Amino acid sequence: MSWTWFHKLASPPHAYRILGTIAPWFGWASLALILLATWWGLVKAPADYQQGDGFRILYVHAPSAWMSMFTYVVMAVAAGVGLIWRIKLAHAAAAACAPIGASFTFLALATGSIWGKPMWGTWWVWDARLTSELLLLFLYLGYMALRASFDDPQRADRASAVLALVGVINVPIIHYSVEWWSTLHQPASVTKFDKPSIDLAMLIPLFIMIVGFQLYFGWAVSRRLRGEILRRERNANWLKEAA
Amino acid sequence: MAFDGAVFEAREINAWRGDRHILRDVSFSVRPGEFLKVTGPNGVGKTTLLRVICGLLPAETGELSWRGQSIRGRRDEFNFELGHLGHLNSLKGDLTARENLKFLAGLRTTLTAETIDSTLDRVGILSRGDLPARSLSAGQKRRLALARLLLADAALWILDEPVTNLDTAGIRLVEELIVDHVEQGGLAIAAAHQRLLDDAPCLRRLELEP
Amino acid sequence: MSAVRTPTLAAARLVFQRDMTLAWRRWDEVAQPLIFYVVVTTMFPLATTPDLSALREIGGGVVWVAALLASLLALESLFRADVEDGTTEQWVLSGQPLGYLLLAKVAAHWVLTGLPLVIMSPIVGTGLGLPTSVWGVLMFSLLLGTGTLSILGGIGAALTVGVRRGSVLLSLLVLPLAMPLLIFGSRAVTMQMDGDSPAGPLQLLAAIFFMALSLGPLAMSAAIRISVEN
Amino acid sequence: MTPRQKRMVTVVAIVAGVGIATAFALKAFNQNLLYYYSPTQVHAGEAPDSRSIRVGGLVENGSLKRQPGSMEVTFVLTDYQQTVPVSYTGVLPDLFREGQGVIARGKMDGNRFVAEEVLAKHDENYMPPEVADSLKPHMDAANSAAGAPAAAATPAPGST
Repeated sequence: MSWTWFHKLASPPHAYRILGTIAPWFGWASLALILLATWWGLVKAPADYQQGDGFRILYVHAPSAWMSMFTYVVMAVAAGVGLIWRIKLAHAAAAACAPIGASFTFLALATGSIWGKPMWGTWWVWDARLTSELLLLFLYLGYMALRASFDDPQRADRASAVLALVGVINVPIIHYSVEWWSTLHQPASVTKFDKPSIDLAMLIPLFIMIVGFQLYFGWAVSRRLRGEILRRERNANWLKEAA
Repeated sequence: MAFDGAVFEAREINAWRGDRHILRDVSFSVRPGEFLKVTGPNGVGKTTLLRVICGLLPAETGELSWRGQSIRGRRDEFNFELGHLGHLNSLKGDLTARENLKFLAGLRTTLTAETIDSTLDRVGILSRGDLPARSLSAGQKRRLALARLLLADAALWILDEPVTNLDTAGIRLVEELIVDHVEQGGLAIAAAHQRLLDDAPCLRRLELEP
Repeated sequence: MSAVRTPTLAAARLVFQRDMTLAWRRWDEVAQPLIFYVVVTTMFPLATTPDLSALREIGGGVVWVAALLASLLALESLFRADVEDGTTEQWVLSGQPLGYLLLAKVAAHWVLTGLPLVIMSPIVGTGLGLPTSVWGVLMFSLLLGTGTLSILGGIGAALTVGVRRGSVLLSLLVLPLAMPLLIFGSRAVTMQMDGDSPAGPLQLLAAIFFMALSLGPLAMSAAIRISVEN
Repeated sequence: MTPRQKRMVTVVAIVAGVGIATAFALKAFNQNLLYYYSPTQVHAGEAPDSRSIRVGGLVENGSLKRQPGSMEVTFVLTDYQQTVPVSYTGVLPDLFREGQGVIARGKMDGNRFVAEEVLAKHDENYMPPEVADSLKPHMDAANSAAGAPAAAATPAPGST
């Protein structure tokens, strides 16, 4: 198989141009879907039989929690690609992912905590998901701190890539261990039947919201990546020509 | 000839340090019996070039070959034939001169007490063998580092400013060691500001320009 | 002169021996984490309650937290001196697979810091009201846990060795990764105390240990290669 | 050893290490990692009665009784196979409901379980009240049905 297309795609001017073209599409589509899902979730979807309207925070909490994991995986894959094939664009993409992932994680934590108030009666519980989300936030912060502490961008790229890869092996271990630990403190949910655990009328807006978040991620990464390319290539000829 | 067919070649090396494009299309080759002296003003990339050869810094593009084969994917084999003396002496102050050699040069070749002693004698610090490296003078430390280089038994020497901290006797010693090495069919590449073997028949120059 | 190439295992043994020799000459530095460990565990009864039966509930966790922090304290300097004086540079250039040498270095570090913590743990545990019946599990869990921590910490130390404020950064990188050890380790102790079989968490600790042992050296050597680049 | 062989040895060692790790992990999953006993286990005498244990199950419909004038409540925990009567003095958590899963920590006192602490949790289900109502008869039927699938009461490892 020829890798030429791949390297062409990964060349900074080319990538910069493509990202500039697709970013607005991602942006508008995500805005539309998130607005639709917000209206659907907050107004149209019925209240929950136990939690009433409080459950509606699910529409922000669940997608952001999901995206926080997804972003970490994307980041680690990009870092791995950058490390193995020495592609700078991949490193730049990993760097672009980290703050976005950290924001998703923070959002998931904040909404989880707000949700905890009506649900458990306290702002914070050492619930499995919340705890492993907190540790994920620490991993993101560590990644960004490590990256920031190198002066040389190339060393920063590779050192943080090693950390991202170590982290991606650890994330499942951390996640599992926390879940397991949490069942020792929190009651395990003793499920009754294998019935759909969420009603369809509630599921549709959630699904739309997740797609909207994904598109938002695409938009945010494109924008940040363009910034990264500009920063890294500030002395390159193609930029001077373009300007 | 100890190092038959050992040719080192660098083709179109390009390396960056941060934003600065330091090495631009640097190409050269070294054959057995040759000493390549890399010269040029400060900051021109002499150390960068030597570190790229050692694989301590990545080159952006370019190809290094050893014995006619690219060293890509064969770093460890190449490294074993490569002796490096950098700015740092790589010594532990808490260990004696002998221990320093045992624990560092010993990683490459199996040493005996005799080889260690004869090498210490060669670099003129045999009497300091059991002193902690901390208590050696700067010049003696450099000599100890040279002893490590000798014990590595490498075909290709990479020397970064080898005569720093050395007195005239020390400089003469380095010159002797290099001549001995290349006369046995070895190769040497050194970056140096000072005069170093400037009239020797084995000398070739590589002038780096900013 | 035609020299015999040192076998990799012999080279790794030399690295181990060297660190032992160095530690022997600097034993005061080696003792510091151990003293820290004892002091930290002393703080818990003072801060909470001197009642041994109450302390027993959290004893396993306290011993584990203290061991974790003490190991972390010792990790910060793991590679610093060797990178600064150029020794790691020579390791990279030694022609030996770097991972083995680094693993030997970490093994020496563990013998010097992890093992003393394990040996001290029954004494420290007794002060926290842990019954003698849990000594075995406590020590065994710490044996696996400190071993894993040395490797994980080795990766972190290798990544942060050349950077500003490396020690704080090191904690930020390593502590989240070490959480599973803390959870399983203290859980094993509690289960033993409750009369349950601690086999489950101990096996998970062993699983993590072998995972770290086999993949850790890869990450460590990648990190060290980055650190010697400057 | 040639460098090639050396690399092979390293690769084999890494694969073996990961293999051992996996074996230990699998072994651990087969262990009883759960920390509570089901009513069936309690009946089979697997739970020690000398010390504090945890019992997990569903609160049987219609079993919750409050003692007038005191904080004491009694209810029955079930896993559709066996039941354990539980008594508890104190405030029940908000989400404590009949038909919900709870964990009680305490000691066996003869046939009765005396709880010191009761933990409840919302389940993973989200549905409008009407749907919940329509499901009720179905659940009651299942509650009383003999030989309900044992898997139905299998606890899912901690999920929100």
